[in-house]
Amino acid sequence: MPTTTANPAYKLELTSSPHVHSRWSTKQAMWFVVISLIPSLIASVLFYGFYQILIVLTSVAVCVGTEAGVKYIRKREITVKDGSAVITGILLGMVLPPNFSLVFTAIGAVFAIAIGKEIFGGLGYNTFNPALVGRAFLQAAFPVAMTTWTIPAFSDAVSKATPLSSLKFDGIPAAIQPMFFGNIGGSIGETSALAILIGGIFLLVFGIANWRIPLSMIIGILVFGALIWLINPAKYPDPLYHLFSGGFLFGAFFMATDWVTSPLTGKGMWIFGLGISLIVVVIRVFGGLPEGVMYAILLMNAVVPIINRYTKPKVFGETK
Amino acid sequence: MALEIMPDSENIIIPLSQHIGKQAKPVVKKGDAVKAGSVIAEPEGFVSIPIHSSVSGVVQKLHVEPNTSGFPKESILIKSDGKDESEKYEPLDYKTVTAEEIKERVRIAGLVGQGGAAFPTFIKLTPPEDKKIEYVILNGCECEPYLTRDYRLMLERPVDVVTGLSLIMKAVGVKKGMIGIEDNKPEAIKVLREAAKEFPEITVEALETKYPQGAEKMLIKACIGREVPPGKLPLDVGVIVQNIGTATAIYDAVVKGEPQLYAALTVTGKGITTPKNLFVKIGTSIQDVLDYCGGVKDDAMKVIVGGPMMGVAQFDFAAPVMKATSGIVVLTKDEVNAHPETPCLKCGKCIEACPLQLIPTKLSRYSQLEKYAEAEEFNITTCMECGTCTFTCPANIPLVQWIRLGKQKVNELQREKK
Amino acid sequence: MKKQVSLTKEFVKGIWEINPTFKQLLGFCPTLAVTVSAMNGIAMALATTFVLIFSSLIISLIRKLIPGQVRIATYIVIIATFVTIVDLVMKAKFPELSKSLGPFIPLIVVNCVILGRAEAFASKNNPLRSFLDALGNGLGILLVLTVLGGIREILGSRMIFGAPILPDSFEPWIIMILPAGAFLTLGLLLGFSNTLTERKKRLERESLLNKYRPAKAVTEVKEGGAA
Amino acid sequence: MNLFIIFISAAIVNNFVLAYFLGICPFVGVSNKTSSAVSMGMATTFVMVVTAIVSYLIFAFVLVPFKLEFLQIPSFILVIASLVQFVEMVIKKVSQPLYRALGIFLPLITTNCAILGLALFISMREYNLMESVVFGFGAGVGFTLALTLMAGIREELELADVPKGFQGAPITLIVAGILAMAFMGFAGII
Amino acid sequence: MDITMIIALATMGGLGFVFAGALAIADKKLRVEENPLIAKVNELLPGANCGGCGNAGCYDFSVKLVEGKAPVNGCPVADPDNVKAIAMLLGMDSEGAVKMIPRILCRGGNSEAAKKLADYYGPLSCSAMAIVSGGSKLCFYGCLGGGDCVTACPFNAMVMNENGIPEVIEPLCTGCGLCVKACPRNIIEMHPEDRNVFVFCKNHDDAKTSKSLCSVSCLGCGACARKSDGGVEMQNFLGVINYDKLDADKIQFEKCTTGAIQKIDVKS
Amino acid sequence: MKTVIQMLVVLTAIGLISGGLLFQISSWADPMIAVNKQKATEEAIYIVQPEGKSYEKVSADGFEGYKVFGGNKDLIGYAFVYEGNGFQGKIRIMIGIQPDLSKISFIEILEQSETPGLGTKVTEEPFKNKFKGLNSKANIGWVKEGASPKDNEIIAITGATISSKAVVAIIDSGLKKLRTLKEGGKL
Repeated sequence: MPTTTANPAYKLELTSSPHVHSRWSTKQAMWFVVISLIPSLIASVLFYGFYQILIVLTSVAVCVGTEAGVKYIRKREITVKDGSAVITGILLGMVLPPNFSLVFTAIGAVFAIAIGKEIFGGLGYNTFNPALVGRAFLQAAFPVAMTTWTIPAFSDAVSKATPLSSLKFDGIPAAIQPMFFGNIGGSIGETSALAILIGGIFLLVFGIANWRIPLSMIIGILVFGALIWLINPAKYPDPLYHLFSGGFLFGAFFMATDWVTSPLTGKGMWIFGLGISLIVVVIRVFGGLPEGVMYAILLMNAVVPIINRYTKPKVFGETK
Repeated sequence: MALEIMPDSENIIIPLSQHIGKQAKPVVKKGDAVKAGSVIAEPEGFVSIPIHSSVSGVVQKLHVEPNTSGFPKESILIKSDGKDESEKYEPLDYKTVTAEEIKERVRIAGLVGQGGAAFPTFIKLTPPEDKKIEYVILNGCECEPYLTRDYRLMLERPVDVVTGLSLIMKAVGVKKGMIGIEDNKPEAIKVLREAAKEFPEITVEALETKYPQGAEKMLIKACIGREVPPGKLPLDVGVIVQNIGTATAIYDAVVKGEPQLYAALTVTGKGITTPKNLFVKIGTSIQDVLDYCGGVKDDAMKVIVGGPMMGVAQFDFAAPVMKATSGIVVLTKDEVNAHPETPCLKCGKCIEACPLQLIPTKLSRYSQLEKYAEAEEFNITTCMECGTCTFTCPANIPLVQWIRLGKQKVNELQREKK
Repeated sequence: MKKQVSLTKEFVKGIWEINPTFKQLLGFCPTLAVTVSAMNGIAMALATTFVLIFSSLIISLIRKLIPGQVRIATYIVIIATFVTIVDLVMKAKFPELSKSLGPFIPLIVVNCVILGRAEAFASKNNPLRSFLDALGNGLGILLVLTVLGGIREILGSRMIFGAPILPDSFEPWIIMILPAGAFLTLGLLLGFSNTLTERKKRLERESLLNKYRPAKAVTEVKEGGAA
Repeated sequence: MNLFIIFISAAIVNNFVLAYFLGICPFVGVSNKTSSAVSMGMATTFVMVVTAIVSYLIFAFVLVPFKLEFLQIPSFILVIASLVQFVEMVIKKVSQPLYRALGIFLPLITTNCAILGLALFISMREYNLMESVVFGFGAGVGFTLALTLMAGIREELELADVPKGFQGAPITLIVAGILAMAFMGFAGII
Repeated sequence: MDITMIIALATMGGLGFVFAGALAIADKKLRVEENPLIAKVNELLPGANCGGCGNAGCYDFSVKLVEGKAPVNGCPVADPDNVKAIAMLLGMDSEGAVKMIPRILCRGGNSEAAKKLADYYGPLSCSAMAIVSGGSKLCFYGCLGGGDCVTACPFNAMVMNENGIPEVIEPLCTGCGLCVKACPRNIIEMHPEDRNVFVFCKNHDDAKTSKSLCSVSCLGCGACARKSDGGVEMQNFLGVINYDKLDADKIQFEKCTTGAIQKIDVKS
Repeated sequence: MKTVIQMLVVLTAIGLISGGLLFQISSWADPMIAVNKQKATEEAIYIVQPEGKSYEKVSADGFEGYKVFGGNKDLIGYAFVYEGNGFQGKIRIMIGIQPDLSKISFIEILEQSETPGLGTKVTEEPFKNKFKGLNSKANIGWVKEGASPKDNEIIAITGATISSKAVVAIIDSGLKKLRTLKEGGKL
């Protein structure tokens, strides 16, 4: 075999085809998600004060630290720069109640990253949304602290309770309008529907979140909510109440759309979104808990492998 | 960039295997004088074709030489004498020629498909008896981005293209011919419609512009709405697909009596000094072609034979241009735009992108973990390696490479089972 | 065929080497269910050990009388009898404990550890060995249940054996005494124990590698640089 | 309505695997392939329904009238074991395809504590025959549900980079833990 | 005697009787015959289910053994004592149960073999490299250094050394041969443990070419073959050892300029 | 045939031995278990009626309760067990009440399966103490933390509202039942 034609002016690369790539990278997408969360963060500061920033920062710092630590122990490349731990940190921080204890936040963050993500092999392999795993852990570990709410800054309300818990336990519904702007009790990030929509639409426009998931969830909650409401309008909340209260919108735009833990195919995403809505309505209406978005998403996360299996697209030209 | 003819190089390397199938058997020895068009290797077996010398000169030696496939192949080295003497077959009139004559001419002229796979054309023109063929479709969509040689061929030789198609239709005995062209080439559509007036049974279809519209299966879907089932050929849905380059080559072989001596190719990319469309003598080294185009710029990062999506990256520029070579692309770092590989986030973009509706991310992971049974279950062998998934993948996973490996292993396992 | 191992070894192996929970992956149900506190774990382990020892002994004694086809049935009846005895005795003498272990005492019957040891060991070995094996395995169970119960009790209710050991400022992690906490704790313990085993194996391999580098060339070789 | 509540409670809210820790061994053992998980789940459901009927009959018509409650454990387990073995043999004789799909899992079920647990729950909660059947069916469905979900997840995890020591049983338990947390959302529905 | 006691006795005794009876009938009527030998053989096999024997697992192999469809030394992993025991069970002879060891017949590591002008980027797996213009080394016959054999080894008996060439940790090796299958370049071969002469090269290029590719390749000069009486034959520029005729003393190892043919020190 | 006989004999024998053995053990244990049960009930009665010295079982319409007497055999109240659904399962409560049913003396949770650490707070003294002396002339009720309760209301536990509610509801319906019985003169 002959020698190579030497040409030292440039160094060539030998790779498999294709030889060109699109502009998008995982890292970019991750930081876009971070940006999309900023409106909600601003809203939370507006309504609950600067302490909330501290919660989010604690959560982010501990998440990043935990990820780096686990990678170090496992002797893997430390990949915190990809932004995924930052997102988990922000998301976790934003689903906690305002003025939550920083120590608990840190415990939740460690759990979210270590058990929710790294134990499955890290980014891309986790079955469940890590931030929600962290929150579910906190909810189960410190239920009292997790259901202690704060009265927002501009509200003249006496009740600290969230719209859903005041409805469930006292039978008093809240008005839609403050729920939309966020001037009402709730978690740090999920209080203002408006801020969530701004961030969510930003994600949709850039194609980072798949539109099918939020859309199917919203359609689902309106339909299932309406069905229940029509049975007894006096007893059950109307569908819009379902839509704007609690963490539904936040979950729809930022939690359920997580690439890793949502289905692969369009059809699967519809099933996923509708399933979440159904579980949310069931838990809210029949369950002992006022809110169920977190559980609904976690449960559907668990179903995703099965959904993927049965929504495998029909291969081109296949007749069946 | 009009097509221009590149002058002969001095040293020509002609590989004995430029097609799918059995390697041809050399019939010349060191010191033999040959003319352009002389047969220097005869076919061996059914799926094989003769090889012609592309220049007049003297045979130097038979040796294993580098090849654009990346793997060295047995080749014949010819030193050009610059006289450019040639041998031709007898020209035939396209109006009176019979189907058998066309097929025989295509066989002895050593034509191969220009779409990339380099399948001997005469076999494609001889479909099995039990398959009823209704259409011949000519692929006027460029197979790959960056390449423009089919476009130039259509613009510059519209009549030859259409006549070539009519010859194919005659050879196969088909009444309907179609040329599918992406709608971003209105010029080509116009001139071909003009040229096709002579042949009422030939229509020109404007197709949506998207990659990989030029892939057989996609083209058939776009033109006549039929889907080729996995593991089947276009023949099974009554279609034969041919490339524009093949049509002109058939025209040359039948009407002009010329065997395939040239490859029409595009030399392009940000890394080349002057991009060109060229007719290059088969056997010319890539180095010579690049030099003819003013050489490679210093920020070049990859030299690819074929298109950027499915071509082969080169490490040895001594490798020669072959019959099915459609382009040489020199890419810079900016164009390659490779990020480091990160884990799959299951974003589903590859699934959305896959023209065959496969699940590339799973296929590649199964292949990587050597779970070939699962890979087979997920139709890994259907993949045509068009590269769209890897192009789209935000995690920059070499999906196609893994899938290609998986396909290879699955095929091996299937053969073992039999 | 099997080489006879020493009696001590027969006893010791059950504690760690073939620990029923960590190595044989058997008997998860009671392990998870009753370990809300260390005390419960110990009680459950003792009850299980009692059944394990006596059923092993009896089975070993009559192993030659039992026809193969009714082997399992016979074992189950023997085990069930002892379990009922434990259940009745506990109800009579320790009503409090019996209440907190709830319905899990009867389920000792289907604890795969007991049937597993009966099938794998007692049916093939003499009573002395069966007794030692059962005792060892019982201690293995005791170890795991105590540790698991201890961890869950400390984190979940700030106490160990009912006595507070963490300061009041420590907010107990309620999840630890819930089912989820049981799964997580056992999963993590199991994972860490496996990781330790893996590590040990890796170190052994490394030392082997250093000891036995592959066959070295006898003839001298000229080492050349790159061409 | 009462029957419906019993069903939902057994299948989801008080899932045998995730809330009562019953049947963990097969849950960890047979959950690595979706297909076998579904078969195992169906076989278990079948055995559960049969067990529910039989143990109800024994308890109500033999043990209680003769004041033999203390024979509960041995008699239940003996009946279950013989029943399962008998069913296995019958299936094997009657239909080979059915045997291949369900039968091979039957021996595993004998020592599944979920079955004995079911029988004991029925006697403890004093269900009547209909309630027992529904309870057995619900518990079976719940078991199948948990098993199938876990199998789906584990098939995905086959492709993941799980730390070596955590592969297999440990990661299964941890996933079960997270699932148990998620199922807590249904608390209070009954 | 208490009436309850009698009922208790009757219940349990009756259940036992009925159960035993049912089982006895079922055993007679529904029995599926299985050769008891299979279970015994299966017990002697290692139970690793590695598939090294080419069957679907140890049990499958033992079925075939009993049916006489598989050779008694077909299991590459079983320890010799057990092989003997199986052979005795089956009334066979356990001939030729010599331990096989994989030998890596390439020494062209990172420091010896020349690189391509273009560097390979992509997955570090030999078979994945091989399909992209054959990896990063110029030699198309030698080790790619991707470590597929190391990954394939179920017993962790292989490592990549610092020079990018795999090594076998012999005490851990069971001779299952999975590394041989994993190598896309076929440079790993199974040899009986006591063979000690090998040509550590697979390059068929002519002397000039192969010399330019790698400093330790076999040039095909034939110096070793000259006085070996057929122990070494030259085939297409490569020395091939014919182990039937080999006499290590007749080979002039010192004449090999690249050290491609060597006698190694084997542990007995 | 020999194996069949062996099978029958062995399994029957094992069954017989098991049955016999268990009978013996159970006839030894049963009285003790009954005593334990008795003791537990007794303890609970004296917890909810601390001044009680003796009691007498009364039953009517399938309802079982106890008349509790003080030191000099005077009726100091009733004690009865009532159960209902809690957050996750059944809750059984022993309720002690004044003879005229005007005030609750005390309560004791006998059985529950509430969320540990949260719902289980209903078994703890601070919660149970809220029922001490609660006006039970009419229905009893509950309010949330922060609100001020009337004399027939208790404050629910934060984070365990549902369990608190359930306990109140169970006691309330038990009281209703008792009242109807009393009015019917059946006690």
